[in-house]
Amino acid sequence: MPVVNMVQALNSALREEMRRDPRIIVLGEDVGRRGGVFLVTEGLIEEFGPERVIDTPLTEAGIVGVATGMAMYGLKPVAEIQFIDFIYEAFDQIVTNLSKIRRRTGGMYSAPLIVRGPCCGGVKGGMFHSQSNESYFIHTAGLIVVMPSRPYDAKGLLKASIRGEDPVIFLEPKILYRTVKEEIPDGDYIVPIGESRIVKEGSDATIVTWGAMVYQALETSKLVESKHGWSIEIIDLRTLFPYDKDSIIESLEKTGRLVIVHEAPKTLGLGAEIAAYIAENYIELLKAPIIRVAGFDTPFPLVHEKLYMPNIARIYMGLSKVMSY
Amino acid sequence: MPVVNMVQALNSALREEMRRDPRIIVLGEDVGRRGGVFLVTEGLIEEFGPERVIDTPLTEAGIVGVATGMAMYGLKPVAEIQFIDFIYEAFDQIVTNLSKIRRRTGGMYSAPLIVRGPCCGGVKGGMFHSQSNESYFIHTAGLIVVMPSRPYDAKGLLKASIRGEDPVIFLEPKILYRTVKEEIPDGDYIVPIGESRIVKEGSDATIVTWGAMVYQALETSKLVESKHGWSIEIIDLRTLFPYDKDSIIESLEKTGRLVIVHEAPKTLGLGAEIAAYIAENYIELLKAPIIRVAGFDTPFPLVHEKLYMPNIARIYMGLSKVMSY
Amino acid sequence: MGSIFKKYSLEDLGFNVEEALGLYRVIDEDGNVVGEEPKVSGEKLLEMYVFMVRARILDDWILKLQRIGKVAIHAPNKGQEAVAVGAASALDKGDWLFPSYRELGAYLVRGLSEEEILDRAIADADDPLKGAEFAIYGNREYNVVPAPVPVGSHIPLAVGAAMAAKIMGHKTVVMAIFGDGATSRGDFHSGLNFAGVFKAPAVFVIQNNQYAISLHVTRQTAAKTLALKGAAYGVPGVRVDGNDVLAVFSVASKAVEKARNGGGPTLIEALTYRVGPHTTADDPGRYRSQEEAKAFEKLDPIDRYRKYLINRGLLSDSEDKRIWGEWGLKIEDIVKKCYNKPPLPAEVIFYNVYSKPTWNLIEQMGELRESLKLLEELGLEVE
Amino acid sequence: MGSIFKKYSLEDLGFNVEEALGLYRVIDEDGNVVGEEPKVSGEKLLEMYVFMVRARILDDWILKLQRIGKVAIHAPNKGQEAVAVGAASALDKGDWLFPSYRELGAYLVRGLSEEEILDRAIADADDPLKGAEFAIYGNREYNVVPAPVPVGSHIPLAVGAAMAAKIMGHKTVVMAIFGDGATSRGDFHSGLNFAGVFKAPAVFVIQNNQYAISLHVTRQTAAKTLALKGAAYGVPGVRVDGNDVLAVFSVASKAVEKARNGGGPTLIEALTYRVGPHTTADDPGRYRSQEEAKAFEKLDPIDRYRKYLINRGLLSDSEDKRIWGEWGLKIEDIVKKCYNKPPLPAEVIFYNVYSKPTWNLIEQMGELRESLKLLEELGLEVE
Ligand SMILES: Cc1ncc(C[n+]2csc(CCOP(=O)(O)OP(=O)(O)O)c2C)c(N)n1
Ligand SMILES: Cc1ncc(C[n+]2csc(CCOP(=O)(O)OP(=O)(O)O)c2C)c(N)n1
Ligand SMILES: [Mg+2]
Ligand SMILES: [Mg+2]
Repeated sequence: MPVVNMVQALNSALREEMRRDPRIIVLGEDVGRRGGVFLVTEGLIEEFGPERVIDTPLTEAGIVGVATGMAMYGLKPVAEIQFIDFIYEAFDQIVTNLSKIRRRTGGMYSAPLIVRGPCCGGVKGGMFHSQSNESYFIHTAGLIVVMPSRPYDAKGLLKASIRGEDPVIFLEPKILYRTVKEEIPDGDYIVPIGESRIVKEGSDATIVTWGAMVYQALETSKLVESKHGWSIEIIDLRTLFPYDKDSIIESLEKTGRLVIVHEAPKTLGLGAEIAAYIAENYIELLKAPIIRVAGFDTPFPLVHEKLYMPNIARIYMGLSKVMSY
Repeated sequence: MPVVNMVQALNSALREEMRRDPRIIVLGEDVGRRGGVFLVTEGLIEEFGPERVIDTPLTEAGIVGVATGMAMYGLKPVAEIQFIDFIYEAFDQIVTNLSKIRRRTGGMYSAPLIVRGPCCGGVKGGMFHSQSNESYFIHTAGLIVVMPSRPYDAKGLLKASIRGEDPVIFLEPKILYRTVKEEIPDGDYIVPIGESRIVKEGSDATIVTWGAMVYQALETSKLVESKHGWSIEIIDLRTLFPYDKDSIIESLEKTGRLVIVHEAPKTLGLGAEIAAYIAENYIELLKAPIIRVAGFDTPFPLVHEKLYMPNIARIYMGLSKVMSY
Repeated sequence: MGSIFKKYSLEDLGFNVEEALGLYRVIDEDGNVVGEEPKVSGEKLLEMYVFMVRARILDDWILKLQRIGKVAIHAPNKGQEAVAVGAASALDKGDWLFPSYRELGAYLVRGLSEEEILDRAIADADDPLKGAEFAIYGNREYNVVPAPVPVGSHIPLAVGAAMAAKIMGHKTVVMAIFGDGATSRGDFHSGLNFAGVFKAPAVFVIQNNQYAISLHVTRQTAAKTLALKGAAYGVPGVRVDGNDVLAVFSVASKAVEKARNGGGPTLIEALTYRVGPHTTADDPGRYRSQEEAKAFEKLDPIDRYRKYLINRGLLSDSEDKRIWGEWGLKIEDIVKKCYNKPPLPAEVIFYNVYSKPTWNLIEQMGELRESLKLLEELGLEVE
Repeated sequence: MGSIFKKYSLEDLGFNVEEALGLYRVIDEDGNVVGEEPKVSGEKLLEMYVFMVRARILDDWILKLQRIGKVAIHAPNKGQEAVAVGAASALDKGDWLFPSYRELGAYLVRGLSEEEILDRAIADADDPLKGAEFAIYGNREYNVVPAPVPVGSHIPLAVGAAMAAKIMGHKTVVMAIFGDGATSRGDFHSGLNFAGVFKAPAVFVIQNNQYAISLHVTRQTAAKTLALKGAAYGVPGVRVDGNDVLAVFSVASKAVEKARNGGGPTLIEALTYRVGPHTTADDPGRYRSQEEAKAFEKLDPIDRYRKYLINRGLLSDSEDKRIWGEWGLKIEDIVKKCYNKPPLPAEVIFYNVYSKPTWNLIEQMGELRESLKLLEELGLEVE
């Protein structure tokens, strides 16, 4: 089994799927000879040609709108948004067409395509190369939202997304593109949409998180384990919508304490929904308040991003609150 | 004091403010001689002329983007989006410029303008004339979000918005435009941003709501009062961001039971944030789970909209859950 | 010394500016031939007439149904039938149409029946779109894609479909119809630009009825003509008299043929006039004069085409009466039938959101059912 | 019978197609005069040269600082100085500039100092934008509005500012500069359209360096020239040699004057070439040939302008050396000064989100402070 990083894992997912099914095409800004600015599509144009690997003009609305039309006609496009922070021009296409095409045509048409792009902070990308904007998509009925945290999941989830029948917003934490490497199976496998992963078992408190924050959570769990002997369970959601509520409930049945950690701004970040869901349906499981450790409610800053994003200190503070309640 | 409906209240707010300050202008589709499709801007072009009441081409991105530039230069635009469901083309302008202009220019520039438009359901408007999309704006740092439920507040909040220093998304439940009439002061007054209103005092459970749902909550409270003797307190948030958390906490200190009612889809509706905030900071006040009664997580339907939106039965169910816990 | 940068002149443009500025016509207001007639059978010519008549009658009925509250809203088609029928008649069966909301004639040409259009307008139990949205028509069986209400948002979809057809090696041509107002939206810009760059087999028809609700087209854009907008995308623009069904049909047919043969997209501006209100919720008296509307009402495309057909001996007065009478009765019967159909069930709210309902939707369906039961128990009605 | 619909011909266009297709030049690659020289003093002519030199030196320094990790990212300006300097030099002090991210020369012309530009590049304690964003420059004092990173999103802002100036009765002209890639975005479409309809006193300068990262402009659009896109908006387009600072200055000056006198907007396409990579994160070897880049490198706008100035006797070799030498030293000193400035405090995260911090921000500032204390207690560093 080869050791790969996330870029390579995504690239091999695309390549294998494109070999499997000629309807799968890739489009976006600079995805051709440039291979995408992070090289996720590297080498694809050489293998599949410019009809299936399409360098588009500079308009995200055009990319998503045109890809939606392609999917309605019968192709299976994987559209790249160069940085997910640039997706807003496409928001009308996403809300009006992509997410609603099945419903608004009475099921006659669907547009099961993938919109993927690098997200989240940690690379000193500043305000418009660092955003975690999953909430906008989770709040929009009709969309699946996915965010892998490791190469294995990246490949398996992208394949599952491509083979699914619904539109998927596929968010890739760019800081993990080359920093995490692991062995993954060479050939075909799938990580099912909607299933979380227990990163680490524990019995005192549950951290629900996703993306690069999985690693911050892990690091913090080691700190508090050594410092206080607290045993922390960590759940990597992987699919942000529909999220795997059962795994959270199961864990809470054990721990009774919940900390949700995400990079997105706190107010109406997905943490809000999870907390509300638990407070609505499983409040009796709780031994403590539900704590959210999240990006602050500000534009993403160029300077001090590691203080803006949840870090070991802030997650520690969150865990302390639920453990000391 | 004249008896007016919400359209008249908004119209008089605009007229009075435009008389007061020549920097205030109005722009949008059909806001001129047509007076807007709901007549909120009726008569303004006759009084203030086409330089201050501007019929724009059909592009919401243009309306918001241009208005933002106007505000940066020194005007005070009130931009109308014909139906708030059409705002998505402007989403890049809202997220990238309007909400961030102050931060991203280090405070050198600001764009304190109002983007207003009819929202929400109840008039058989179907998928694209009925949306309650406040979550997208509440999750976007830098914006104020307002939704009045009666003529008095509509006028006072619009004036406060116009006189404020931050951009405001001003959402007007179109079903209330002509259905609610009341006496309001003829001249100048303000309803401050960020302050909720106690619609009805009560001691057993608190309903937090806004917009047209205030009336559904009221009706339901009467039903349960007569049927079960439950005493329901109803809070109309009025400002959705920053929402008046203190009034909610104060009420919960009394009732210990919280039901949040809104038209927006449940998942990541503002109800999620309020529930999460309480579950994070005031869980000890709760005698029961926090129940959300909300629009379903589907596109807004043309048929059966009164079943899609919270109605007396569904609010009753929510109250029963908190009262019987 | 010459520059490394190329200079161009009008000849290099690859774009016939005259066509974008001029006005293509085949018959004048009196039905006299003033341009080249399309080479099609008399049958086809008559068929187009009947489609226009059917569209007019149906439009009238939907208006009536709206007035009595049976239909939520309607965007009248009157006076614009030539654009819809002329353009759609240029397509083959396998081609795709992305219409807007004001083209009853085009839906009929493509094969949609009056009955399904009425089912849609009423959103009754047989509504093919399951009560999703009002005043929007389409059917996959006839490759007519229901439009999104946000004006112009379907343009990139049409371009995407056309590009897909090309990539998949199909000979399909895709046509999009939209209004003058839609040309201001970003979607027009991105759609036309993709079409130009990728030589998509697409035909764009601007139904320039001179108004976007209250805004006259001269305030919509300072461009001399809308066809000229093609120049911004390397897409040839052609301006045509939109009340002349033969002109529209001819220009559209050429564009379709060109697209089918790999010649790339065409932008057609069809000049017409919205004789009625924008929708049944509008009051044009607020923003335009009676006289203006009157002047254009005289240009009725059906009258004009009738004169031509009679001149050519393809139609007689009595035959004409028969057509109106027969279709009048037929459609009245269909209206009566649809009027009494039952409503859609409440569960349609949850239809087609995803390929399979997600867990939150299943929970919420439960809530809906419980609420229906409770309403019954309480003896309350909310609808 | 004639039609009620007007026909137009080229003469009615109100738009000089030749200008949009041609190539305005004043000096050729060897500095010879091939067009009409602008009527300005020798001093002004020399000043423009110095601005180009300063921009080049500063660009080099920022590149170096980026390589050693002191600057997050940089978009090289090399070879494009004539567009920025020529265009900005056409503005008056009270005019507004909405630049993009690749116009160091324009910022300098407007009055920004090298020091504040470096403070910005480094985001040090004196950064006027308080660490908000990288590689973006501006200062209200000089009416230079910091650009949004999403390409082209500033175009409607510029149009709005121009419309506001007109409404308020000011004589301000607003200029927006953006790349060839930006012309594909919806914001170009809406901005230009508003400008055309409302005759905004705006000047649009497309810095057509032929690439949007890896995409050549011929794949960005099928339009023959970008200037031609003005036709879609009734905005006259002028195509100019962007490596000829006098040509850019002349065309921009005329456009500014026209706008100031109520003549409405102009779209200027300035042809140039991005000699370096897109940004310091790019590798152009992946998508274009060495030869192509080499050919264009020879067209260096500074060399070309130097030849002209020497020809005209406005500059000597020794004077030229002095300029480079002096500015080289000056800027080096400023770099050293900025290099050692302290960083911004952590609280800047919360600056300027609202006019006054909302309650959630106040809570979160508390969380930040607590976390800083905890980090110290734990002896941990996260940055
Ligand atoms: C994006 C968007 N903004 C606003 C509206 C409201 N609206 C509906 S139709 C219309 C005018 C459309 O004009 P045009 O494109 O010329 O088509 P016509 O109605 O004349 O056929 C407007 C503004 C809309 N549907 N979509
Ligand atoms: C909306 C948006 N999409 C994508 C990007 C990423 N990006 C940064 S610069 C660039 C190319 C811009 O090309 P052009 O407008 O020609 O300007 P140039 O860089 O050549 O000066 C792209 C795609 C962006 N900044 N904004
Ligand atoms: Mg129209
Ligand atoms: Mg460029």
